Amino acid sequence: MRNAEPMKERPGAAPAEPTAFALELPSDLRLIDTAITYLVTRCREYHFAGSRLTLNFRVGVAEALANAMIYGNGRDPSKRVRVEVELDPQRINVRVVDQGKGFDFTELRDPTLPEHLEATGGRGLFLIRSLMDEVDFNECGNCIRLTLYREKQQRPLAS
Amino acid sequence: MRNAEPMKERPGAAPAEPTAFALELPSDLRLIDTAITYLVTRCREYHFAGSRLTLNFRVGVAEALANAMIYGNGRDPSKRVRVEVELDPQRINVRVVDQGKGFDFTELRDPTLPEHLEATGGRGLFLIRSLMDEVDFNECGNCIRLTLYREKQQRPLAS
Amino acid sequence: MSFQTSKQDGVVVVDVDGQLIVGNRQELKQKVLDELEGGERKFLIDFSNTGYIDSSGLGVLVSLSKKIREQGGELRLANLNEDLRTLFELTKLDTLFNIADTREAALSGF
Amino acid sequence: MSFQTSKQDGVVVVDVDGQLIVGNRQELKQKVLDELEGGERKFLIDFSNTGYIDSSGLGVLVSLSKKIREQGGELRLANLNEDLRTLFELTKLDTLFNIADTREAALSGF
Ligand SMILES: Nc1ncnc2c1ncn2[C@@H]1O[C@H](COP(=O)(O)OP(=O)(O)O)[C@@H](O)[C@H]1O
Ligand SMILES: Nc1ncnc2c1ncn2[C@@H]1O[C@H](COP(=O)(O)OP(=O)(O)O)[C@@H](O)[C@H]1O
Repeated sequence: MRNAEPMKERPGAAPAEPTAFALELPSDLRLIDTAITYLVTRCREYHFAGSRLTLNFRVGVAEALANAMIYGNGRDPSKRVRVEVELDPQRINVRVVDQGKGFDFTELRDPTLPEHLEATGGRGLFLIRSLMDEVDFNECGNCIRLTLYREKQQRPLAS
Repeated sequence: MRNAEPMKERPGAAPAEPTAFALELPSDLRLIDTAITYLVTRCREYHFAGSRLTLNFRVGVAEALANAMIYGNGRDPSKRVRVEVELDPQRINVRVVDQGKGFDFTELRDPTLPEHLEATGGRGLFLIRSLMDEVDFNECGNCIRLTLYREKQQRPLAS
Repeated sequence: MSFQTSKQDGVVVVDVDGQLIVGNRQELKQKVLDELEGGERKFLIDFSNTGYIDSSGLGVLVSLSKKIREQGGELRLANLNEDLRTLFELTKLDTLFNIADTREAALSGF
Repeated sequence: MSFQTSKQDGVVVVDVDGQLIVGNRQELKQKVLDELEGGERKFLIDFSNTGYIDSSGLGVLVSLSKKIREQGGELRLANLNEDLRTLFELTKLDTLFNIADTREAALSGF
């Protein structure tokens, strides 16, 4: 790829300029895939690629959008979800904000325990935490911040 | 359609409850068709139909979005366009707001004059005015309000 | 996004074209439940053309699998790409489902 | 959205599948200009499968028509549905273009 050009860094190196953009969407579940497709296109243009984009980013952000629309905004299409994205050569930063009251994000069960394995729900936040490198909430819990690094990070022993 | 139900009004009558929703998009021209498709879906679910939807609404709103992204926001993807929609049984109301300085919307040439017919540009606002029933700007011109009635309106003689 | 159903060797095969996510999972659920109601007992979902699956998509697979088992049937999965495999492993759902590499492998074992 | 090009009776026929709008008009323009560069002179754009056209789409048609005429060629349009016809009438561009009802009618007249 781009063999003809002199290469300062590895192939597919990201452009140097950080960039940021934002979307605001009505709480309509049909918009999740549309939004994800657009976000992935933008990240790809910024030279993010591979499983980190097609699995970690896509699923992690889709879960956050779904939770914001369903639980945060109670599926009320007049309520909006705001998505803020920052891209720099090292990482993607996504903030998803809903118009809800938030929730207690400290009490989360482990869906991989045998007694929960056949549950039909309860895997959303688990997937977000598994797929993203950093996950923070604001105090009340109606705003989630997700960070995904370009390269797989060494996970700290205690998460 | 819906023959089994007792019908208070004509077939395809709109639901009585007015509804409103909003979107905010980065200035990326690829998003225009995505947004239009979604807006048309919502209007269709609200029982708008026919040429008023597939021609007047689609083209009129697409022009407003394009102008907001291109002229208002100078194609800067970090700048956003806000779309606010109100639906009621009689009409669709759309406001498109950009982050630009606005413009003098009183000086517009007529693209149908023979001397302009072969111009490659200058038809956007003309189409908006031709296709929409009401068009207003805020004072500076970075916010356009478009109204389309369900049924064709009698145009006032002086517009 | 669409779900194509076909019948092969007595098995109802569903192709998931696009994503299986919260926005469209009801459609898959309804399709499979209709077939179950109609007497079908062997089901195979083929993910060859699937982009991604979210937690709701996984949930619907768990729920369908349970409902089919209750009727004495079985739900198998096939053609998960690397991303989808990782997803099933992360959630340990790879232990719950019969996952075949190919459609043929899934069909021949039924 | 896509633009399919084919050659029929010495005419380059372009099918506009989807919308012809500000987001994709450059693609159509480039396709036609490449053919013009390659020596083609007769062009037909078929709108059978076109959803809508915006002012930028109309602009690109005007610009292509001019460039083709300058090279001694001609651009014709065919299969405009009612909405698209209204659009050309509103802008009076129906007076600028040779618009045929069907592809056959457009081709036979060239
Ligand atoms: N944005 C949010 N606002 C309010 N509550 C939330 C939000 N996100 C998650 N939750 C709560 O956390 C719970 C667990 O969510 P999740 O792990 O995604 O599983 P599931 O969606 O299957 O319940 C939800 O049931 C909900 O009560
Ligand atoms: N939202 C806007 N902000 C600033 N200027 C605008 C805006 N919308 C339109 N304009 C101005 O009005 C002019 C005419 O627009 P339009 O009729 O759509 O034709 P065209 O886009 O082909 O120039 C534009 O060239 C631009 O200068």
